[in-house]
Amino acid sequence: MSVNNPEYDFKWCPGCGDFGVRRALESAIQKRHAATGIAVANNVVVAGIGCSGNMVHLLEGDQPFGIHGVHGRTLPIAMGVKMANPELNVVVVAGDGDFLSIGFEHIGPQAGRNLNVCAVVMDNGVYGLTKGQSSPTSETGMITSSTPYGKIEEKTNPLSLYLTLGVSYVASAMSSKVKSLANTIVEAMEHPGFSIVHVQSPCTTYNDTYELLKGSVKKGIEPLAWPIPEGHDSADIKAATELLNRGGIPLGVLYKDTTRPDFQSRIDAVTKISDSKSTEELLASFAI
Amino acid sequence: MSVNNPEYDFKWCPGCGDFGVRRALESAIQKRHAATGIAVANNVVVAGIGCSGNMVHLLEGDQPFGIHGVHGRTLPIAMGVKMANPELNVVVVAGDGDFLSIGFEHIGPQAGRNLNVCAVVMDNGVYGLTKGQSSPTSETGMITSSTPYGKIEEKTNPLSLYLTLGVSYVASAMSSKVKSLANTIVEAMEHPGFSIVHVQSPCTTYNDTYELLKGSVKKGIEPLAWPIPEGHDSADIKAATELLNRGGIPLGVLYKDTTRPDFQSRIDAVTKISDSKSTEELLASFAI
Amino acid sequence: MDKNDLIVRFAGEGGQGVVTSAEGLAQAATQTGYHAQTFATFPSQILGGPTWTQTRISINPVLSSGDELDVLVCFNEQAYSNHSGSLADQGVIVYNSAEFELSGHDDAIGIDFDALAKSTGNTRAANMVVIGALAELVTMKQDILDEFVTKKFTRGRPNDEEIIKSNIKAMNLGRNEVKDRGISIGQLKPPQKPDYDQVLMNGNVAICLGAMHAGVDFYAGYPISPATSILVWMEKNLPAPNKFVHQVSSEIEAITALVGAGFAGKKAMTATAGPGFSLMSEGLGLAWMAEIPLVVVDVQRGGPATGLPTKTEQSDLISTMFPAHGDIRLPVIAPGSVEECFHAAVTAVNWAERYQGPVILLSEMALSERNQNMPKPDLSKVPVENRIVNQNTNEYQRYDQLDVSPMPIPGGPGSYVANGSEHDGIGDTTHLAERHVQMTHRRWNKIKVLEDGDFEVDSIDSPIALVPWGGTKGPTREAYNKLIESGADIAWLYTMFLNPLPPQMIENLRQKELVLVPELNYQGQFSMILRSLGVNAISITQYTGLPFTVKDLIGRVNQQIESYKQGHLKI
Amino acid sequence: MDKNDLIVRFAGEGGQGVVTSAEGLAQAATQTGYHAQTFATFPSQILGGPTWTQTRISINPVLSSGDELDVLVCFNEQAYSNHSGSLADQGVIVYNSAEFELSGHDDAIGIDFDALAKSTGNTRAANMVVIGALAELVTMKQDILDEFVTKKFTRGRPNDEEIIKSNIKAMNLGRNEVKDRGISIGQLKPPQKPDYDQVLMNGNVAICLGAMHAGVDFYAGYPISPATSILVWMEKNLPAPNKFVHQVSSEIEAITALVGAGFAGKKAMTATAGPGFSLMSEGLGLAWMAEIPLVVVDVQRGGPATGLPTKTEQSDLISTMFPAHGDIRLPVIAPGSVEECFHAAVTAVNWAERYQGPVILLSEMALSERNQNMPKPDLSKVPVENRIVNQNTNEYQRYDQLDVSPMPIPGGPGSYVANGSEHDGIGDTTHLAERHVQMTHRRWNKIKVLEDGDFEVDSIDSPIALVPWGGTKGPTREAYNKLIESGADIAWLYTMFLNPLPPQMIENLRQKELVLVPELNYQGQFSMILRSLGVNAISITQYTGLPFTVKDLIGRVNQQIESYKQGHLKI
Ligand SMILES: Cc1ncc(C[n+]2csc(CCOP(=O)(O)OP(=O)(O)O)c2C)c(N)n1
Ligand SMILES: Cc1ncc(C[n+]2csc(CCOP(=O)(O)OP(=O)(O)O)c2C)c(N)n1
Ligand code: SF4
Ligand code: SF4
Ligand SMILES: [Mg+2]
Ligand SMILES: [Mg+2]
Repeated sequence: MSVNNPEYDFKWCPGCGDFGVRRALESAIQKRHAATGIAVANNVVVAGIGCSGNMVHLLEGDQPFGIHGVHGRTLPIAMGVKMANPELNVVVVAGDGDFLSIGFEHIGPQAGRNLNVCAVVMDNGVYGLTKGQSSPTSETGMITSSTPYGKIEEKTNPLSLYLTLGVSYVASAMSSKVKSLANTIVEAMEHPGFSIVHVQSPCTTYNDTYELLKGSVKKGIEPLAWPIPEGHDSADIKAATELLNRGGIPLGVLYKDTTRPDFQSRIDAVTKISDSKSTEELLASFAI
Repeated sequence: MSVNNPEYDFKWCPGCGDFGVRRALESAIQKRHAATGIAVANNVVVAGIGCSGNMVHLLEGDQPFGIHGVHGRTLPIAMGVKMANPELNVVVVAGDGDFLSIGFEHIGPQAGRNLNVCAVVMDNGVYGLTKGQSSPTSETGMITSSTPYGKIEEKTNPLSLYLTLGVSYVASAMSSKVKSLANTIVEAMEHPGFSIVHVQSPCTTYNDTYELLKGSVKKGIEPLAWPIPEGHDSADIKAATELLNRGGIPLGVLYKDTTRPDFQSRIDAVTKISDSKSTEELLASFAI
Repeated sequence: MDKNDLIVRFAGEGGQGVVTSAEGLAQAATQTGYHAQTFATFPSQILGGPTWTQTRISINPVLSSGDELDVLVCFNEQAYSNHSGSLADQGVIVYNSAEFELSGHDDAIGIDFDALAKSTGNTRAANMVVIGALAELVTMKQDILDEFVTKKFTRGRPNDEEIIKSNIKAMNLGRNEVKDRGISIGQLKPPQKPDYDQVLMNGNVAICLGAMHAGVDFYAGYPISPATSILVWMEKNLPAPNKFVHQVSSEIEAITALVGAGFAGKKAMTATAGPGFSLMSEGLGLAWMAEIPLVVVDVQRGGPATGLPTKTEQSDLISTMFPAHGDIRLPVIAPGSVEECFHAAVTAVNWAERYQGPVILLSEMALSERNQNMPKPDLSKVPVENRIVNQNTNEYQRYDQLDVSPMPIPGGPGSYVANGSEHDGIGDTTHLAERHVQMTHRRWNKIKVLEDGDFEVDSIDSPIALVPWGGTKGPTREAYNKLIESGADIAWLYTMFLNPLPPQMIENLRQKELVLVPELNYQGQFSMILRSLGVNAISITQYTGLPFTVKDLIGRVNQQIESYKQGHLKI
Repeated sequence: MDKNDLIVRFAGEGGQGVVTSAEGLAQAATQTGYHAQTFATFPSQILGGPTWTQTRISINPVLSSGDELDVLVCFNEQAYSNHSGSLADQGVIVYNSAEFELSGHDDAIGIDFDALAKSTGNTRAANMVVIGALAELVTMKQDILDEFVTKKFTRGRPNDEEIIKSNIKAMNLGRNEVKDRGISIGQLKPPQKPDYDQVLMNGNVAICLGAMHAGVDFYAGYPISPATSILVWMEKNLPAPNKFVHQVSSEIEAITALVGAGFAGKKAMTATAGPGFSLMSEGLGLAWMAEIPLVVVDVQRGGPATGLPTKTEQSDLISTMFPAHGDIRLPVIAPGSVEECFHAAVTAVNWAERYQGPVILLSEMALSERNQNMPKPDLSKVPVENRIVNQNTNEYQRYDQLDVSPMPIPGGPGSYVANGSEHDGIGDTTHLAERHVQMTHRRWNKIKVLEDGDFEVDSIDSPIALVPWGGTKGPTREAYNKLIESGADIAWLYTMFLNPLPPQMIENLRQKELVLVPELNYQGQFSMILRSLGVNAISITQYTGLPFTVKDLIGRVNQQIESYKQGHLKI
């Protein structure tokens, strides 16, 4: 909404990876609208706090609903929205700090419930908005303002975590490949359960990894990112794990399980067998 | 301390698994004392909130220090204690709810740091102290007071989570096998890094799983628990993962990695290369 | 001697039937036309452990559980040694003679509860033996008790009649034991049967029923004493199409899920106690800032920190009213009886919808487990409110007005960003000074629509007022009645609407020379708030984990008034 | 015309040298003997974005950044349109003529900062061009500036001399541009060089230095504006043997790690802002209950919720003093200047050690980024306290006394359980009424050892007092001085010790007819607390995200006094 809004004064830095994610998300929402005819106002974007979360204010065109909450709590907020109204398409946008540091505790429970929302995680390996501290996905040894002598912890591997936690759709993507990212987001939104699209979205100001990810023939740098081969069976969790063991950043859909019921179906199953008494009846049971 | 303390009025129910864990922990602390001569007061027991956490008040004999904090925060409290004084032996005692539900977020960061504390998790698949609600390790479908129509989420698999999160020592145990549990705890305490001893400690009041775990020839129940074969290479994470894929509850040391530096070593490495200026020098750098 | 009420304490081990006997007496009494109230305490261990429950029945509405015991029912010897000190001078002991023998005690009646029950062929009728004995002690007629038993056990099963018979028999066996000893403590005046329907329930159930009536259709919670029973009740009774209830993994997950649900159009609620409430701090600040309706029930227990999970206290007032950083002051409703618990829950949901923001329902341990009779609410007469929903087009400025404005619901028109950062009309983040000023005014204006709470007044012209809050209302009112009877000149003001306080009540209070606030905390939290509002308030505090006794209150009120009159009381 | 001070605002885009120029001027001024203060605001985007910094230099200690500008330095055109309205009547504009042209403005001096710097062979000397121009505008002598440049760039490197020369040249080029235009705004009085050493730093650095001096040896934190620079500074400077500093994964991890460290004998500290503070609620309650020394710095920003991360506010007072459920009221120290930031940090750590519990250091955005000169503290004269450590045997009852008692340290004698549930002497959980009463008294007694804070007083006999707190001290004192000059009869009382307040100060305040409290929040949080203590206090509030201007304050104080005298002011 920001383009015509002089009051909104945040801007991504030139070259920031989040620009690409924005275009992909806009396009995914449009595609969904075009394919299903469902109004854009039926989408809810749940944003984390970070450069990445500011996405919710920067989407152009027809506006979805948005909720810009507190740091690290996108998933439970999204659960509230989705379980309030299962008709809504709920998309989380968050950074690696928001999602994997302060918000880490919320991934497991949603995976266990198979909450039908799609989380787009913008991983830049750094805290952008607070100006360059280390994040769970910063490389060990990385010098940042908060690790002047190098980061000492081991780096988190988000993709293998998602798999172990039981996330039922796990994709890995690059912010610069807008088209393919858009398609992945569409697929993830359609997935009947909890989906995470983990995007490499470099921070040009504090952790510019474009060259590392894409490689450089000139400088003799092998690209870190590599496409998942066509033949990969995304229903096979072992195959997915093995892809991860190869190192680097595999790009594509790692894992997809459509056999597990989503949260709403689980809730519906309870509703079916539960005693549904009216307040009046319940009250009457305390009559003397 | 409770035996001679009329003011302390909590008691475990008859048959509660936590009795066995207590005996094992007492014995482990004594063994360590006997082997090293280090005073019992050099041990700190960091307790969660739950029937299990009440352990800290129920240990008999020579008393270690204890800290009985708030629900779910044993690990960061333990980090504070250990990093304050690396000489201390720090043991966490917590329940499955405390450690894996509200406290889940704290496991990953400590694994990434390889904090040198030993966590003894008493898993009874239920919230005991609050009288029988479902926990992350309750079986799907289980009827509890908070899941009158059956628990709908998938069950957490703590052991595979510990492995993926990078915990450097992972053991699985039974509260009724006191001797072997004591030995495991001693080994875990000696492990130079983050160790978790995950104990099946049945709640006889709300979730009595003794028979399921041990089996019953009479009733034709196959035991869920099975010993890890002698030949298992605990340095091999793949082998550990494969053990878990066999189902049931493997008992023994699943995984042990002594190659990674512990947190204190990582901190020491920074101390070595850092500018260590006195306050006076630092102050002087702002002189005008 | 004719008695207005009967105060009985049942004491023993968890599991011995302490609670069922106490609640049975309350049920029997209510059904026969008496008023009743129980007060329960809990052992800290799971199985067994010393416990007691007190039942008071009366021809008048019961305001407190009563200071001195007419009868102490001991299920074991420890109960005798722990509780005999609370017996009134004329008090009588009834004890389980299968457990121990009490010699050298004139007014002690040993009965083998279980053996007598067994002799009727109904081993579960031990509590009826006890009730029969108690009835005989106060010469209560058996026919009304027969009626109670008949009603209670007419459940349309083949063996109903048999069970009714054995229970009545058990009662009579109990009576006989007392008759044989020739002991009586006077005649309990016969009750006036009310001409309206009654219900008997505890405070937590009343909250659940109120919430359901008000339309709560989203509940997420995490177990914690003494709020767990609300989660458990909701899990059992709320599930239905388009209604959601779920035990989540922490209080942080609960409060933020509520924010999402309230945003998306639901009436969302959770219940917790102090430690869980403290974890909701950040989420509540978000709900206030982003203007999301939701209700948090805090059933107070002893604090701070993990504190005293099984004891009662009123020490969360300041932290629930000011739960988070920044300028924030949440609406707080603190019921003073089980009946008020029901209405407080309805109003809390209504308020949340009306002003579009978070509302606190501040209950307490002593209310949560207290069974109390009350007129059965006529639900058709208890109004339910719904938020104003935006019907405007997409250009709608959700936050622009200086007052409550229609709320867009996702899926409907008026898409905006519900934002926890300072924002403009459509919810985009902004740092402009004028906007922060405007939005601050908007947030504080909105609460004014809640200034319609009612309050009780008596003897309004007196310069000194007694102003309790929450569960302290009952014992304070009982003390007040006695003070007035003895000729004291004191005003009574009471409301369950602690924020915003009814403006007229503040006006009244400001005119008092002295306002005495009995409350169960150390700091005197409500009087601090009243003083900050310009009221000459001072607290009468207690922090033992137990409710006030009426006797103590009378003494301390008199003492405070005395020192005030002598100029010793410094506010 | 002789001037006492010079107020300059530098405005432009982030990255154009706005901050370095402003801080350069402050440094130069301080070194030449003036007093200086800067005030910075931040763009909300990471790179670029409109920003400005203001520097005020004076022959007297600088109390506020100043209302009206003597000079506005515009680095781009937008800066001109945004800020020219703040110029004093006689104010002058200096602008970057490489960026835009300002026509039709008599008192505007266009200079190509970068081109002139480049012509000296030192492209980094653009800020010296600006400072030179400013010096000329107020006829500041060049020799003192030469001295400043020489001192600043004498760093023992081979090219020192060259750099010194180019910088001095750049200054003179700036001077010449002003001379050529013949514009002056009067002569700035020559400074009195102090006979003591001085330092110039911002509030966050002062807190770090104070904490280090006090012996903080455990720091865990999570980034958040405007407290991040404390984490960054500590990460750089604290590491040393037996000292621990680490960025953790959340504020919950930070506060609970502090609890563990404080328990184990460390002086533990963290720094955060409102949203992080709200997450520390439960952990702070634990520290209070288990009696663990630790310090939490809250650098306030605009609230509630995520609020206004780059704006200043004083709206966390109530929530930091009463951060959690239960009876709790934490010690709070709120410094009013950079110098006080240093001393507040030392005292916060000392207090935590002395009473063995959590202490809040309440700073604010406006202090955190403000550079201010101050006498260099003589560390040998700033006392450092350490907790009393238990030396007793194992039988020691850690919690039994009704006062602060020696604390056992793990590894040493006196093992006990530090317990967040109510507990007995050795820390075992208990529910006994008498223990809860005893321990409550113990906890509240302990704070009394902190009642030694000092406070400032002026014109103590006046019935009306002006009582600011925190960063509002400076502008209020400036306003006060002017009010007194103009003959007003007003008392001044000020302390940075907000809880416990110095008892004598409360006494004094209680005797006032009217206490006016300027503060940057909506509710008037400090005056609420004062009223709860029996003081007739009322607030003068502002909630724009900006500090008070002196002019506004004078107007509003006069207005309040006027309406009070006319009987219109209701407290
Ligand atoms: C409770 C809380 N703690 C800290 C912050 C400060 N904060 C804002 S954004 C952020 C981290 C941003 O990193 P990330 O999530 O990776 O997003 P990015 O800016 O890199 O896109 C932090 C720590 C906050 N707003 N709330
Ligand atoms: C913040 C907070 N939430 C909830 C509680 C209530 N509570 C106490 S123990 C407990 C769960 C206990 O389960 P578990 O950790 O499995 O331990 P167990 O009793 O089964 O050994 C809960 C929810 C609390 N004390 N604090
Ligand atoms: S700081 Fe990094 S993540 Fe943030 S906007 Fe700039 S480039 Fe993007
Ligand atoms: S409730 Fe369960 S876990 Fe708790 S003491 Fe009893 S048996 Fe043990
Ligand atoms: Mg990031
Ligand atoms: Mg458990």
